[in-house]
Amino acid sequence: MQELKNRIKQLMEENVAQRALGWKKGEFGYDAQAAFFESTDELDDFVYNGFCGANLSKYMIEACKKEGRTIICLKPCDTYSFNQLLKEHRIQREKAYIIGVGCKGTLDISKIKANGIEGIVDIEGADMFSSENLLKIKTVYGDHELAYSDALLERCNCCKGKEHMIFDEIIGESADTVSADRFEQIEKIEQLTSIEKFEFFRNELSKCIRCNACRNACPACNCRKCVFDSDKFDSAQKANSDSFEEKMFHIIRAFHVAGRCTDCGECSRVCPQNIPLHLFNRKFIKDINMLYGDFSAGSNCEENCPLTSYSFDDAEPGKI
Amino acid sequence: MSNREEKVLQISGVNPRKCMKCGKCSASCPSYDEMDIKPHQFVSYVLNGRTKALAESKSVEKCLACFACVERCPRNVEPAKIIDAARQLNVRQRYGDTLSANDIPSLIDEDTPQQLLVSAFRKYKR
Amino acid sequence: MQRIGVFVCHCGSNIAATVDVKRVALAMLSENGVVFADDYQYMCSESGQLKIAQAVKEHNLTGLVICSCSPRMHEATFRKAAEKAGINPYMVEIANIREQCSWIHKDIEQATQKAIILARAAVAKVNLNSPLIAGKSPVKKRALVIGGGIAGIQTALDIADAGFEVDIVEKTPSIGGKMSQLDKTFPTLDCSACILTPKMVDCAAHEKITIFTYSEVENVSGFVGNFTVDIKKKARYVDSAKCTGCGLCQEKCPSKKALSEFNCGLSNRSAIYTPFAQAVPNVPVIDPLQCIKLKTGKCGLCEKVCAANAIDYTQKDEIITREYGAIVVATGFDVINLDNYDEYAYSQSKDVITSLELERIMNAAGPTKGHLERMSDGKAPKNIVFVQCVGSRCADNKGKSYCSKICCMYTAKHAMLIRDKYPDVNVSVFYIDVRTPGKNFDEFYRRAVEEYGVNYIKGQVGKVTPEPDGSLTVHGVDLIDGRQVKISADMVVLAAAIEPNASVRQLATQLTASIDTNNFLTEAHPKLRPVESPTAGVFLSGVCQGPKDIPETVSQAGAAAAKVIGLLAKNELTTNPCTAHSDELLCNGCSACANVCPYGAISYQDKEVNDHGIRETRRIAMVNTALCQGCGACTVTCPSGAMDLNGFSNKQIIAEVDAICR
Amino acid sequence: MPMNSTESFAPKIVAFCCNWCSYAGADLAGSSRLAYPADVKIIKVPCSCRVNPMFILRAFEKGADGVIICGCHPGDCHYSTGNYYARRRMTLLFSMLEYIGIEKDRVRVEWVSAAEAVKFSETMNSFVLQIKNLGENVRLGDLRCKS
Repeated sequence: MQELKNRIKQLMEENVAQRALGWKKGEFGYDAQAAFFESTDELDDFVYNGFCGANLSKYMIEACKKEGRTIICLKPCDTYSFNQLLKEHRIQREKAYIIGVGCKGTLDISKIKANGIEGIVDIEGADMFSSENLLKIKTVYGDHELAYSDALLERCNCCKGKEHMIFDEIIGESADTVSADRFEQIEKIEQLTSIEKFEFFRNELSKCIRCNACRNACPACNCRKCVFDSDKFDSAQKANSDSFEEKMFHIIRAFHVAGRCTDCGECSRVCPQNIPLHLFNRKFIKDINMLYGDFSAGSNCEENCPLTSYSFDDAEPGKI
Repeated sequence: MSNREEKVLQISGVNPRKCMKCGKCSASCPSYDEMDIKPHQFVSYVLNGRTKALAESKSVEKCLACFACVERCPRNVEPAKIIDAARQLNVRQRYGDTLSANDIPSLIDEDTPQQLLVSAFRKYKR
Repeated sequence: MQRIGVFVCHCGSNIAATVDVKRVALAMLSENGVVFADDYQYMCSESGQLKIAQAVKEHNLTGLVICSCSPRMHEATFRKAAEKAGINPYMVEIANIREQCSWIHKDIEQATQKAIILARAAVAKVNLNSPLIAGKSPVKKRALVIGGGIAGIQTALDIADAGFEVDIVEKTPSIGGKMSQLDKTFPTLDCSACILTPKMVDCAAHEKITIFTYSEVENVSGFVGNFTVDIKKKARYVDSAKCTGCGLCQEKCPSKKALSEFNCGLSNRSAIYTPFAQAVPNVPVIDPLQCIKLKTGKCGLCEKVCAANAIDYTQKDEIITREYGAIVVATGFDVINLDNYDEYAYSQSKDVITSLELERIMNAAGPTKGHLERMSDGKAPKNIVFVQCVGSRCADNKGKSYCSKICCMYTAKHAMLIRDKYPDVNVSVFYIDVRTPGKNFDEFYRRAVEEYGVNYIKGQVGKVTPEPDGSLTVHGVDLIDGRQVKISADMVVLAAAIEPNASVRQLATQLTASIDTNNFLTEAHPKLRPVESPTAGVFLSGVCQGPKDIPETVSQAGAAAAKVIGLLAKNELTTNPCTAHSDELLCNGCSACANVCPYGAISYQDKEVNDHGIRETRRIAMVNTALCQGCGACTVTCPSGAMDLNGFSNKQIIAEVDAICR
Repeated sequence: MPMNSTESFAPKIVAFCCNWCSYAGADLAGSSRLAYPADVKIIKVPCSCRVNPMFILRAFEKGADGVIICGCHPGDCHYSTGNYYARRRMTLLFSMLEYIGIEKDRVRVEWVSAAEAVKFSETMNSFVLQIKNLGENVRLGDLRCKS
């Protein structure tokens, strides 16, 4: 991490960029958050460890409105979102200096807590650039140990790959974290009966409090104004209203990002109610791959989105 | 369509309705004069439910499997595959499956060259 | 707040017999915005329309709902009536209670209920309608014809005769196209040059026509009525204004090894050349790849012999920018490459030729001066075999899936001409089907068989083998006779498939005109709009749209011209106001909408916006309303709802949904 | 849904028809007097590609029991490509609805040309029957809170 920090400092001192976009340590050490570093002094708070799950790509939209260039730290999977934003003209390449940072998987604090670990004071071993696979967790009740690989976010278990799709330089190495099939869960749900599916999703979506965290974190949800906030469809609504709206919101949100979603998993990561929102997006990804050929949004800036293209012999609706 | 016709279509993988009756297969066939049913007629024999006659014809044994008809057919109909399927129909009816595919690996000598195996299958599969 | 009047039509008894029209009118009075409701025998009649006008006046109506027959029937009528009464015509909605209700239901109660719901939905929509004004855009009164073959020539002449300026862009040194290469034409057997060259000369002489030969379209921008086109005039190295067309330069040119394109490579031409004697313009070009002066700097013979001082080795390519109201594509065809058809030995023997090559051989101005000779040894052939459908009607990847349409007829023509001129030559034709739809076509083919004794054999050729003695063995089949046939021939003529000219792909992109899987340009409607491209202002003439013969090409060329004249005759175009528009405060500039727009109507601009006090420059989608046809594909692609469609807005449709489901 | 109630159950069905083919097909069904149930209410759209998934969900939210979208046959679109986009969008949307446990028979896409009056009427008849067999749409109604 020090190497990364030094490099950022150097780049800022050499005036290659005017600021950096990275992660700042939070209150508890496991709640690092996205932050702009406007001067080298501010870099003291810079961190990069397993808790830096936040995908910074979307912040680049803000950065592009600022003067000069911004250093942005992107994990391999974040680069897909960055590309997608580039493709949609939401950000400008020349406004960014991309440091591709190595990643050995990002951590899920709720998985740690699920092991009965409470009152966490400090967690050691979360460093991204160490090869150590052990988390040492200090709590007010004593010390615990947990394998790093056992505390990964679901998205890291079905990681898209170690390659950065776009970068100016790369610091650190990335590790293979794949241990599950990306579509296994989707297939499992598909096997359920109609009623079981409905019960499953009703149960999950009933938890939704319409806090919009998913929308705010999602790099594909980058509309200046969401349709659910505008009067364009007569669909503006306050949080947590009645009825069907949560289903409508999540289906439409998934539909709006279909073919653009890079499966970065931020929606599920930030959901305070732990709704597995990625199950919607991934279903679309699975369908698109099956029906229209493998497509990975953000792997490049050229390929046309499957929903804005077609072929003469596409599948008929409802017949798959 | 009867069972036999379906079987031939299934074995051959041919869609006889693609044929436009141009006769290029018959024009290309080196065994044409030896055959009682000509290559361009194969599809209509299958379509008209006369596969039995096709299977009993001389053509079954006269086709050299040179695939000139397959190569030149402008509609990708592949007549050679039809006649081969008719031939297989005969074989299967006469002998049944004499050898289970699963038994084959145990019968093969380690040192047998692959090429020999392939040509043996070609020659003796009927 | 709208003040809506609802008018329920009885349509005699067509509606009133099954729908309680009075109840429908009454029910509408309690709908939001409705201030007046009435029913009448025939709303579309003079007196019905008068009733509407009166009600508009008396009740100060701002919107109308007519419950009547289908809008496809009388929407235009009621819009006009509204306009007369002083209401914007787009403030009218029709509730279709005849085709969708009274005519298909028997139960009065049920039908009345449904009519009420349909009317309710229309009222809900009108509440959200806003007045729309059809836009106007000026029309540049000049047409561009791309391609100078018979299709382009005919289109240009017809447009020019109507009094409009036309430019022809032709990429070869002369207009004339494929027809100029033909010897005789079916089914009348008149000489192609005799009927074509007068038209070429007419073109050149017409004061309204400007011909750009040796030129290509470089760039197209704009839209119907207002295209701007960059034309690249390739360097000719000959000053067209000075050249007298004496031809001395061609005679003296020492470089004579180039293959003549006009003669299908069967003869040679000089480096400075006109493709053929009757070329229009009769101004040669210098082929820079062959010219000794341009390659080495030495020679300069043509310059020396040119009395008119027309040779200019320093000429450069030139870009001309011109404006047009309409563009006609007439890029024509080429014969397919026969590399995939090895079995016919086209590349192995000089005596296996295509039909177009035979045209040149038979032509008095061709490589053999019109004598039927073998290209290998100059001997007169005694046995000629024609093979039909070479590369046409192929479902494999080697050829084309379509029928090339002209081959059956020109082969009959060739066979007939040969038998007529050389009665001792045996002519056989292998065919799959003989297709002769067309006036006097079948009679023509029958004459070839009955009067001229051409031997038609139903069957295909499997293989052509060149023999050591120079003959060709044709292995074919006679399906009727049920035997294989082997013919020893001296010459084999292949009726090779035709395909759209290769340039059309790029051109289609430049014009945002769509092409099909075979690279033929797509019509706006296959039956009802066959000479228009779906892109407004772009028209199709000739084989670029699909295989066709000369009479058909000429009639299509005339049809395309008529469409162009109809367009250019207008001073202004009224644009459909039901077009898309983007809300600049919501647009993300993501380009998704432009990707799905079939008309290239959406472009992007960096525009300064004021978003509730925040001033910033944003990339914003702009819809060119002259191009937009109002399909709405963009509106659904737009995630933020910035893109919306006039007349079918998101809110309007949702209001209809709500009204129906209420 | 017990069978005997299908008789009395009058479903709410919204049909989106494109202006150029299907709406004209419906007109022809009308002038040919080819009956279909009054439960079907048609909304005219310029093209099937104008149908936003939000319209469909909105209809369900407001109590529709079935939604059907009709457009020109692929290849015949008046706007040349609109129905191709609609086809992809609806394929994905329908798959999603089924995935979250909405009966997939509540939605349908059918290509009906201006000449296919018989097909239009038959389609509507069969769709209404299909919805009647499914019964009232309860899963997309007011069900936010777990029962």
